[in-house]
Amino acid sequence: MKLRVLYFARLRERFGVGEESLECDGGTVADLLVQLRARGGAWAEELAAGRTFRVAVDQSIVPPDAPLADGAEVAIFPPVTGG
Amino acid sequence: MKLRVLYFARLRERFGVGEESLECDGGTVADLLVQLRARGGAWAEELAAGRTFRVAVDQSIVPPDAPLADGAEVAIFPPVTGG
Amino acid sequence: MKILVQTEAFDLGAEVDAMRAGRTDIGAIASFVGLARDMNEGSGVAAMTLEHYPGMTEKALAKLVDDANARWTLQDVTVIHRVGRLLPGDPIVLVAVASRHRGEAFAACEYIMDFLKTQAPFWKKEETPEGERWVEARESDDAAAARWNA
Amino acid sequence: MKILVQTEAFDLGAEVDAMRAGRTDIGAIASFVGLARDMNEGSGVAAMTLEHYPGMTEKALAKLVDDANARWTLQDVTVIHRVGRLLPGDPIVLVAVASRHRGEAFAACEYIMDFLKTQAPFWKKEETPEGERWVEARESDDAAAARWNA
Repeated sequence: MKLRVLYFARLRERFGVGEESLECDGGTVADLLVQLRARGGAWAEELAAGRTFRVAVDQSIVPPDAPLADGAEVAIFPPVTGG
Repeated sequence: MKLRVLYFARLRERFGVGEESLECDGGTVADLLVQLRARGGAWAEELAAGRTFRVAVDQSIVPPDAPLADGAEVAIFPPVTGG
Repeated sequence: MKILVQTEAFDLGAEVDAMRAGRTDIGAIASFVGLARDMNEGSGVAAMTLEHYPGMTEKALAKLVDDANARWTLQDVTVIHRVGRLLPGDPIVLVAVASRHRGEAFAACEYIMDFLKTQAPFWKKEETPEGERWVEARESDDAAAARWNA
Repeated sequence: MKILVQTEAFDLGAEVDAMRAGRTDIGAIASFVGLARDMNEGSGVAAMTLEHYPGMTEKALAKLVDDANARWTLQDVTVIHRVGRLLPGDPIVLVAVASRHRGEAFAACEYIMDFLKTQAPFWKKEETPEGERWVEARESDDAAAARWNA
Protein backbone atom coordinates (compact mmCIF):
# COMPACT_ATOMS: atom_id res chain seq x y z
CA MET A 1 0.00 0.00 0.00
CA LYS A 2 1.04 3.61 -0.48
CA LEU A 3 1.74 5.72 2.61
CA ARG A 4 2.63 9.34 3.28
CA VAL A 5 5.22 9.35 6.08
CA LEU A 6 6.17 12.45 8.09
CA TYR A 7 9.11 12.97 10.48
CA PHE A 8 9.39 15.73 13.06
CA ALA A 9 11.93 17.49 15.26
CA ARG A 10 15.06 15.52 16.11
CA LEU A 11 14.03 12.57 13.90
CA ARG A 12 13.43 14.85 10.92
CA GLU A 13 16.95 16.22 11.35
CA ARG A 14 18.58 12.82 11.89
CA PHE A 15 16.87 11.28 8.83
CA GLY A 16 17.42 14.39 6.72
CA VAL A 17 13.85 14.22 5.44
CA GLY A 18 10.57 15.72 6.67
CA GLU A 19 8.14 13.88 4.45
CA GLU A 20 8.14 11.06 1.90
CA SER A 21 5.75 8.82 0.01
CA LEU A 22 6.54 5.13 0.10
CA GLU A 23 5.19 1.68 -0.70
CA CYS A 24 4.77 -0.58 2.33
CA ASP A 25 4.12 -4.28 1.97
CA GLY A 26 3.14 -4.96 5.58
CA GLY A 27 -0.19 -4.07 7.11
CA THR A 28 0.81 -2.61 10.48
CA VAL A 29 2.93 0.14 11.99
CA ALA A 30 5.40 -2.54 13.15
CA ASP A 31 5.83 -3.71 9.53
CA LEU A 32 6.56 -0.15 8.41
CA LEU A 33 9.17 0.23 11.15
CA VAL A 34 10.93 -3.00 10.05
CA GLN A 35 11.07 -1.61 6.50
CA LEU A 36 12.49 1.76 7.67
CA ARG A 37 15.11 0.14 9.96
CA ALA A 38 16.36 -1.88 6.98
CA ARG A 39 17.65 1.40 5.52
CA GLY A 40 20.44 1.22 8.16
CA GLY A 41 22.34 4.20 9.59
CA ALA A 42 20.24 6.71 11.51
CA TRP A 43 17.07 4.76 10.57
CA ALA A 44 18.26 1.57 12.22
CA GLU A 45 19.60 3.46 15.20
CA GLU A 46 16.72 5.83 15.98
CA LEU A 47 13.92 3.31 15.33
CA ALA A 48 15.61 0.41 17.16
CA ALA A 49 13.54 -1.52 19.68
CA GLY A 50 13.96 0.20 23.05
CA ARG A 51 14.31 3.71 21.60
CA THR A 52 11.53 6.08 22.59
CA PHE A 53 9.50 7.57 19.76
CA ARG A 54 5.83 8.03 18.93
CA VAL A 55 3.84 6.99 15.87
CA ALA A 56 0.63 8.68 14.74
CA VAL A 57 -1.65 7.34 12.01
CA ASP A 58 -3.95 9.88 10.43
CA GLN A 59 -3.00 12.32 13.21
CA SER A 60 -3.77 10.13 16.23
CA ILE A 61 -1.08 8.44 18.31
CA VAL A 62 -1.27 4.63 17.95
CA PRO A 63 0.44 1.51 19.35
CA PRO A 64 2.97 -0.44 17.19
CA ASP A 65 0.44 -3.13 16.23
CA ALA A 66 -1.98 -0.56 14.78
CA PRO A 67 -3.16 -1.41 11.24
CA LEU A 68 -2.32 0.75 8.24
CA ALA A 69 -4.66 1.50 5.34
CA ASP A 70 -3.72 2.52 1.82
CA GLY A 71 -3.21 6.29 1.64
CA ALA A 72 -2.71 6.69 5.40
CA GLU A 73 -0.71 9.58 6.82
CA VAL A 74 1.87 8.16 9.23
CA ALA A 75 4.02 10.41 11.45
CA ILE A 76 7.05 9.34 13.48
CA PHE A 77 8.39 11.75 16.10
CA PRO A 78 10.10 12.07 19.51
CA PRO A 79 8.07 12.47 22.72
CA VAL A 80 6.48 15.92 22.63
CA THR A 81 7.92 18.90 24.53
CA GLY A 82 5.50 21.80 24.03
CA GLY A 83 3.74 23.99 26.54
CA MET B 1 -9.85 47.10 80.79
CA LYS B 2 -10.86 49.31 77.90
CA LEU B 3 -11.61 47.68 74.50
CA ARG B 4 -12.48 48.92 71.05
CA VAL B 5 -15.10 46.53 69.65
CA LEU B 6 -16.05 46.33 65.95
CA TYR B 7 -19.01 44.56 64.32
CA PHE B 8 -19.29 43.69 60.63
CA ALA B 9 -21.84 42.69 58.01
CA ARG B 10 -25.02 41.03 59.32
CA LEU B 11 -23.99 41.46 62.96
CA ARG B 12 -23.32 45.19 62.45
CA GLU B 13 -26.84 45.53 61.03
CA ARG B 14 -28.49 43.42 63.73
CA PHE B 15 -26.77 45.29 66.58
CA GLY B 16 -27.25 48.69 64.94
CA VAL B 17 -23.66 49.64 65.73
CA GLY B 18 -20.39 49.23 63.82
CA GLU B 19 -17.96 50.24 66.53
CA GLU B 20 -17.93 51.06 70.23
CA SER B 21 -15.54 51.54 73.11
CA LEU B 22 -16.36 49.65 76.28
CA GLU B 23 -15.03 48.61 79.66
CA CYS B 24 -14.67 44.88 80.14
CA ASP B 25 -14.05 43.32 83.54
CA GLY B 26 -13.11 39.85 82.34
CA GLY B 27 -9.81 38.89 80.79
CA THR B 28 -10.85 36.70 77.86
CA VAL B 29 -12.96 36.80 74.72
CA ALA B 30 -15.46 34.50 76.46
CA ASP B 31 -15.86 37.08 79.27
CA LEU B 32 -16.54 39.82 76.73
CA LEU B 33 -19.18 37.67 75.04
CA VAL B 34 -20.95 37.07 78.39
CA GLN B 35 -21.03 40.83 78.94
CA LEU B 36 -22.43 41.52 75.44
CA ARG B 37 -25.09 38.78 75.70
CA ALA B 38 -26.31 40.38 78.91
CA ARG B 39 -27.58 43.29 76.80
CA GLY B 40 -30.39 40.96 75.66
CA GLY B 41 -32.28 41.23 72.34
CA ALA B 42 -30.19 40.77 69.21
CA TRP B 43 -27.03 40.56 71.37
CA ALA B 44 -28.26 37.57 73.34
CA GLU B 45 -29.64 35.95 70.22
CA GLU B 46 -26.75 36.38 67.79
CA LEU B 47 -23.98 35.65 70.29
CA ALA B 48 -25.72 32.66 71.92
CA ALA B 49 -23.69 29.49 72.35
CA GLY B 50 -24.14 27.41 69.20
CA ARG B 51 -24.46 30.42 66.86
CA THR B 52 -21.67 30.68 64.32
CA PHE B 53 -19.58 33.83 64.42
CA ARG B 54 -15.89 34.73 64.43
CA VAL B 55 -13.88 36.84 66.86
CA ALA B 56 -10.64 38.61 65.94
CA VAL B 57 -8.33 40.27 68.47
CA ASP B 58 -5.97 42.86 67.04
CA GLN B 59 -6.95 41.68 63.56
CA SER B 60 -6.25 37.97 63.97
CA ILE B 61 -8.98 35.36 64.40
CA VAL B 62 -8.81 33.79 67.88
CA PRO B 63 -10.59 31.05 69.88
CA PRO B 64 -13.10 31.99 72.66
CA ASP B 65 -10.57 31.46 75.47
CA ALA B 66 -8.11 33.94 73.96
CA PRO B 67 -6.88 36.57 76.43
CA LEU B 68 -7.66 40.27 76.06
CA ALA B 69 -5.27 43.13 76.84
CA ASP B 70 -6.16 46.69 77.70
CA GLY B 71 -6.63 48.74 74.53
CA ALA B 72 -7.18 45.67 72.32
CA GLU B 73 -9.20 45.90 69.10
CA VAL B 74 -11.81 43.15 69.13
CA ALA B 75 -13.97 42.37 66.09
CA ILE B 76 -17.03 40.14 65.97
CA PHE B 77 -18.37 39.08 62.60
CA PRO B 78 -20.14 36.31 60.65
CA PRO B 79 -18.14 33.68 58.72
CA VAL B 80 -16.53 35.43 55.75
CA THR B 81 -17.94 35.27 52.23
CA GLY B 82 -15.49 37.09 49.96
CA GLY B 83 -13.71 35.98 46.83
CA MET C 1 4.22 40.75 46.24
CA LYS C 2 1.30 43.10 45.61
CA ILE C 3 -1.87 43.12 47.70
CA LEU C 4 -4.64 45.60 47.04
CA VAL C 5 -8.17 46.14 48.32
CA GLN C 6 -9.93 48.64 46.09
CA THR C 7 -13.29 49.74 44.69
CA GLU C 8 -11.97 50.19 41.13
CA ALA C 9 -11.83 47.45 38.51
CA PHE C 10 -8.50 45.71 37.89
CA ASP C 11 -6.81 44.73 34.64
CA LEU C 12 -5.69 41.08 34.52
CA GLY C 13 -3.50 41.57 31.46
CA ALA C 14 -1.73 44.60 32.95
CA GLU C 15 -1.14 42.83 36.29
CA VAL C 16 0.35 39.74 34.65
CA ASP C 17 2.45 41.90 32.30
CA ALA C 18 3.77 43.79 35.34
CA MET C 19 4.82 40.50 36.98
CA ARG C 20 6.87 39.40 34.01
CA ALA C 21 8.22 42.81 32.92
CA GLY C 22 12.00 42.73 32.55
CA ARG C 23 12.25 39.12 33.74
CA THR C 24 13.32 36.04 31.84
CA ASP C 25 13.33 33.54 34.72
CA ILE C 26 9.56 32.98 35.07
CA GLY C 27 8.24 29.75 33.55
CA ALA C 28 4.60 29.84 34.60
CA ILE C 29 1.94 32.33 35.64
CA ALA C 30 -1.30 30.86 36.96
CA SER C 31 -4.07 33.34 37.54
CA PHE C 32 -7.66 33.42 38.70
CA VAL C 33 -10.45 35.93 38.32
CA GLY C 34 -13.65 35.57 40.35
CA LEU C 35 -16.72 37.27 38.91
CA ALA C 36 -20.10 38.39 40.28
CA ARG C 37 -22.81 36.06 38.93
CA ASP C 38 -26.43 36.88 38.11
CA MET C 39 -27.71 33.88 40.10
CA ASN C 40 -26.99 32.46 43.56
CA GLU C 41 -28.88 29.89 45.62
CA GLY C 42 -31.65 29.88 43.02
CA SER C 43 -32.36 33.63 43.09
CA GLY C 44 -31.53 36.31 40.57
CA VAL C 45 -28.92 38.73 41.86
CA ALA C 46 -29.22 42.32 40.57
CA ALA C 47 -26.14 43.58 42.41
CA MET C 48 -23.95 42.86 45.41
CA THR C 49 -22.10 44.99 47.93
CA LEU C 50 -18.82 43.82 49.40
CA GLU C 51 -17.93 44.97 52.90
CA HIS C 52 -14.56 44.32 54.51
CA TYR C 53 -12.55 44.93 57.69
CA PRO C 54 -9.94 47.54 56.71
CA GLY C 55 -6.57 46.73 58.21
CA MET C 56 -7.33 43.10 58.99
CA THR C 57 -8.11 42.38 55.34
CA GLU C 58 -4.66 43.38 54.15
CA LYS C 59 -3.03 41.48 57.05
CA ALA C 60 -5.05 38.34 56.31
CA LEU C 61 -4.21 38.45 52.59
CA ALA C 62 -0.50 39.03 53.31
CA LYS C 63 -0.54 36.02 55.64
CA LEU C 64 -2.07 33.81 52.93
CA VAL C 65 0.64 34.89 50.51
CA ASP C 66 3.35 34.28 53.14
CA ASP C 67 1.92 30.81 53.78
CA ALA C 68 1.96 30.07 50.04
CA ASN C 69 5.55 31.31 49.78
CA ALA C 70 6.56 29.02 52.63
CA ARG C 71 4.91 26.06 50.94
CA TRP C 72 6.07 26.54 47.34
CA THR C 73 8.93 28.26 45.50
CA LEU C 74 7.22 31.28 44.01
CA GLN C 75 8.62 34.27 42.15
CA ASP C 76 5.80 36.78 42.57
CA VAL C 77 2.19 36.96 43.79
CA THR C 78 -0.50 39.56 43.16
CA VAL C 79 -3.82 39.62 45.00
CA ILE C 80 -6.45 42.29 44.29
CA HIS C 81 -9.92 42.21 45.88
CA ARG C 82 -12.63 44.72 45.14
CA VAL C 83 -15.10 46.12 47.67
CA GLY C 84 -18.23 48.23 47.30
CA ARG C 85 -21.17 47.69 44.97
CA LEU C 86 -20.67 45.33 42.03
CA LEU C 87 -22.94 44.21 39.19
CA PRO C 88 -23.26 40.71 37.67
CA GLY C 89 -20.32 40.12 35.33
CA ASP C 90 -18.03 42.44 37.30
CA PRO C 91 -14.67 40.95 38.35
CA ILE C 92 -14.38 40.66 42.16
CA VAL C 93 -11.00 39.13 42.86
CA LEU C 94 -7.72 38.52 41.06
CA VAL C 95 -4.95 36.16 42.19
CA ALA C 96 -1.86 35.71 40.00
CA VAL C 97 1.17 33.58 40.89
CA ALA C 98 4.49 33.39 39.04
CA SER C 99 6.85 30.45 39.47
CA ARG C 100 9.52 28.58 37.54
CA HIS C 101 7.24 25.55 37.27
CA ARG C 102 3.56 25.27 36.47
CA GLY C 103 2.65 22.81 39.22
CA GLU C 104 3.72 25.26 41.92
CA ALA C 105 2.01 28.22 40.25
CA PHE C 106 -1.29 26.34 39.93
CA ALA C 107 -1.19 24.96 43.47
CA ALA C 108 -0.32 28.28 45.10
CA CYS C 109 -2.97 30.18 43.12
CA GLU C 110 -5.70 27.73 44.13
CA TYR C 111 -4.42 27.61 47.73
CA ILE C 112 -4.60 31.39 48.05
CA MET C 113 -8.14 31.45 46.62
CA ASP C 114 -9.31 28.63 48.90
CA PHE C 115 -8.03 30.36 52.03
CA LEU C 116 -9.09 33.82 50.89
CA LYS C 117 -12.63 32.41 50.77
CA THR C 118 -12.49 31.21 54.36
CA GLN C 119 -9.98 33.54 56.07
CA ALA C 120 -10.10 37.03 54.60
CA PRO C 121 -12.71 39.33 56.21
CA PHE C 122 -15.00 40.14 53.29
CA TRP C 123 -18.79 39.84 53.33
CA LYS C 124 -21.22 39.93 50.42
CA LYS C 125 -24.72 41.32 50.53
CA GLU C 126 -26.89 40.54 47.50
CA GLU C 127 -29.81 42.46 46.03
CA THR C 128 -32.44 39.93 44.90
CA PRO C 129 -36.14 40.16 43.87
CA GLU C 130 -36.93 38.98 47.44
CA GLY C 131 -34.89 41.83 48.96
CA GLU C 132 -31.39 42.20 50.29
CA ARG C 133 -29.63 39.24 51.90
CA TRP C 134 -26.22 38.52 53.35
CA VAL C 135 -24.53 35.60 51.60
CA GLU C 136 -24.07 32.61 53.91
CA ALA C 137 -20.67 30.92 54.16
CA ARG C 138 -20.49 27.66 52.22
CA GLU C 139 -19.42 24.31 53.66
CA SER C 140 -17.88 23.53 50.27
CA ASP C 141 -15.48 26.45 50.80
CA ASP C 142 -14.45 25.09 54.21
CA ALA C 143 -13.89 21.69 52.59
CA ALA C 144 -11.79 23.23 49.81
CA ALA C 145 -9.52 24.91 52.37
CA ALA C 146 -9.38 21.84 54.62
CA ARG C 147 -7.99 19.56 51.88
CA TRP C 148 -4.67 21.50 51.94
CA ASN C 149 -4.03 20.14 55.43
CA ALA C 150 -4.55 16.52 54.38
CA MET D 1 -14.13 27.10 22.51
CA LYS D 2 -11.18 28.76 20.80
CA ILE D 3 -8.01 26.92 19.77
CA LEU D 4 -5.20 28.68 17.95
CA VAL D 5 -1.64 27.79 16.90
CA GLN D 6 0.16 30.94 15.84
CA THR D 7 3.53 32.66 15.60
CA GLU D 8 2.24 35.98 16.95
CA ALA D 9 2.10 36.92 20.64
CA PHE D 10 -1.28 36.63 22.43
CA ASP D 11 -2.97 39.01 24.86
CA LEU D 12 -4.11 37.32 28.08
CA GLY D 13 -6.29 40.25 29.15
CA ALA D 14 -8.02 40.48 25.77
CA GLU D 15 -8.65 36.71 25.66
CA VAL D 16 -10.18 36.63 29.14
CA ASP D 17 -12.22 39.76 28.41
CA ALA D 18 -13.55 38.08 25.26
CA MET D 19 -14.67 35.05 27.30
CA ARG D 20 -16.71 37.12 29.71
CA ALA D 21 -17.99 39.77 27.27
CA GLY D 22 -21.78 40.11 27.52
CA ARG D 23 -22.09 37.28 30.06
CA THR D 24 -23.18 37.45 33.67
CA ASP D 25 -23.24 33.70 34.41
CA ILE D 26 -19.48 33.07 34.73
CA GLY D 27 -18.19 32.79 38.30
CA ALA D 28 -14.56 31.85 37.73
CA ILE D 29 -11.88 32.14 35.06
CA ALA D 30 -8.66 30.21 35.72
CA SER D 31 -5.86 30.90 33.30
CA PHE D 32 -2.30 29.88 32.69
CA VAL D 33 0.55 31.41 30.72
CA GLY D 34 3.72 29.42 30.06
CA LEU D 35 6.83 31.46 29.32
CA ALA D 36 10.20 30.78 27.73
CA ARG D 37 12.92 30.79 30.43
CA ASP D 38 16.54 31.85 30.16
CA MET D 39 17.77 28.63 31.82
CA ASN D 40 17.00 24.93 31.34
CA GLU D 41 18.85 21.85 32.58
CA GLY D 42 21.64 24.07 33.89
CA SER D 43 22.39 25.86 30.61
CA GLY D 44 21.61 29.38 29.52
CA VAL D 45 19.01 29.49 26.75
CA ALA D 46 19.37 32.39 24.29
CA ALA D 47 16.30 31.45 22.24
CA MET D 48 14.10 28.50 21.34
CA THR D 49 12.27 27.39 18.23
CA LEU D 50 8.95 25.56 18.49
CA GLU D 51 8.07 23.10 15.76
CA HIS D 52 4.67 21.41 15.50
CA TYR D 53 2.65 18.98 13.36
CA PRO D 54 0.09 21.15 11.56
CA GLY D 55 -3.30 19.48 11.47
CA MET D 56 -2.60 17.00 14.26
CA THR D 57 -1.82 19.81 16.70
CA GLU D 58 -5.24 21.39 16.38
CA LYS D 59 -6.92 17.95 16.57
CA ALA D 60 -4.95 17.03 19.70
CA LEU D 61 -5.76 20.32 21.44
CA ALA D 62 -9.46 20.03 20.53
CA LYS D 63 -9.50 16.52 22.01
CA LEU D 64 -7.97 17.77 25.28
CA VAL D 65 -10.64 20.45 25.51
CA ASP D 66 -13.38 17.90 24.71
CA ASP D 67 -12.02 15.60 27.43
CA ALA D 68 -12.03 18.48 29.93
CA ASN D 69 -15.61 19.39 28.95
CA ALA D 70 -16.67 15.78 29.52
CA ARG D 71 -15.05 15.77 32.96
CA TRP D 72 -16.18 19.16 34.30
CA THR D 73 -18.99 21.65 33.68
CA LEU D 74 -17.23 24.42 31.80
CA GLN D 75 -18.57 27.54 30.13
CA ASP D 76 -15.72 28.36 27.76
CA VAL D 77 -12.14 27.33 27.02
CA THR D 78 -9.39 29.13 25.09
CA VAL D 79 -6.07 27.51 24.16
CA ILE D 80 -3.40 29.41 22.22
CA HIS D 81 0.04 27.93 21.53
CA ARG D 82 2.80 29.78 19.74
CA VAL D 83 5.28 28.25 17.29
CA GLY D 84 8.43 29.59 15.67
CA ARG D 85 11.38 31.31 17.34
CA LEU D 86 10.87 32.71 20.85
CA LEU D 87 13.14 34.58 23.25
CA PRO D 88 13.43 34.19 27.04
CA GLY D 89 10.49 35.95 28.67
CA ASP D 90 8.21 35.41 25.65
CA PRO D 91 4.83 33.80 26.39
CA ILE D 92 4.51 30.36 24.75
CA VAL D 93 1.10 29.02 25.71
CA LEU D 94 -2.19 30.33 27.10
CA VAL D 95 -5.00 28.23 28.58
CA ALA D 96 -8.07 29.96 30.02
CA VAL D 97 -11.14 28.17 31.40
CA ALA D 98 -14.44 29.74 32.45
CA SER D 99 -16.85 27.96 34.79
CA ARG D 100 -19.53 28.75 37.34
CA HIS D 101 -17.28 27.46 40.11
CA ARG D 102 -13.59 27.96 40.78
CA GLY D 103 -12.75 24.33 41.57
CA GLU D 104 -13.80 23.21 38.11
CA ALA D 105 -12.05 26.11 36.37
CA PHE D 106 -8.76 25.41 38.19
CA ALA D 107 -8.91 21.64 37.64
CA ALA D 108 -9.76 21.88 33.93
CA CYS D 109 -7.06 24.50 33.30
CA GLU D 110 -4.37 22.38 34.93
CA TYR D 111 -5.68 19.20 33.26
CA ILE D 112 -5.44 20.79 29.81
CA MET D 113 -1.91 22.01 30.50
CA ASP D 114 -0.78 18.62 31.84
CA PHE D 115 -2.06 16.76 28.78
CA LEU D 116 -0.94 19.44 26.34
CA LYS D 117 2.58 18.82 27.66
CA THR D 118 2.41 15.08 26.94
CA GLN D 119 -0.09 14.77 24.04
CA ALA D 120 0.09 17.80 21.74
CA PRO D 121 2.74 17.49 18.97
CA PHE D 122 5.06 20.42 19.72
CA TRP D 123 8.83 20.18 20.00
CA LYS D 124 11.28 22.72 21.39
CA LYS D 125 14.81 23.29 20.17
CA GLU D 126 16.98 25.50 22.37
CA GLU D 127 19.95 27.70 21.46
CA THR D 128 22.55 27.39 24.25
CA PRO D 129 26.23 28.35 24.59
CA GLU D 130 27.00 24.67 23.86
CA GLY D 131 25.00 24.77 20.63
CA GLU D 132 21.49 23.83 19.58
CA ARG D 133 19.68 21.00 21.35
CA TRP D 134 16.25 19.41 21.22
CA VAL D 135 14.52 19.52 24.61
CA GLU D 136 14.02 16.05 26.08
CA ALA D 137 10.59 15.02 27.37
CA ARG D 138 10.36 15.09 31.18
CA GLU D 139 9.23 12.21 33.35
CA SER D 140 7.69 14.79 35.69
CA ASP D 141 5.33 15.79 32.86
CA ASP D 142 4.25 12.18 32.35
CA ALA D 143 3.66 11.91 36.10
CA ALA D 144 1.60 15.12 36.11
CA ALA D 145 -0.66 13.75 33.37
CA ALA D 146 -0.86 10.27 34.92
CA ARG D 147 -2.26 11.53 38.23
CA TRP D 148 -5.56 12.51 36.51
CA ASN D 149 -6.25 8.81 35.95
CA ALA D 150 -5.78 7.94 39.62
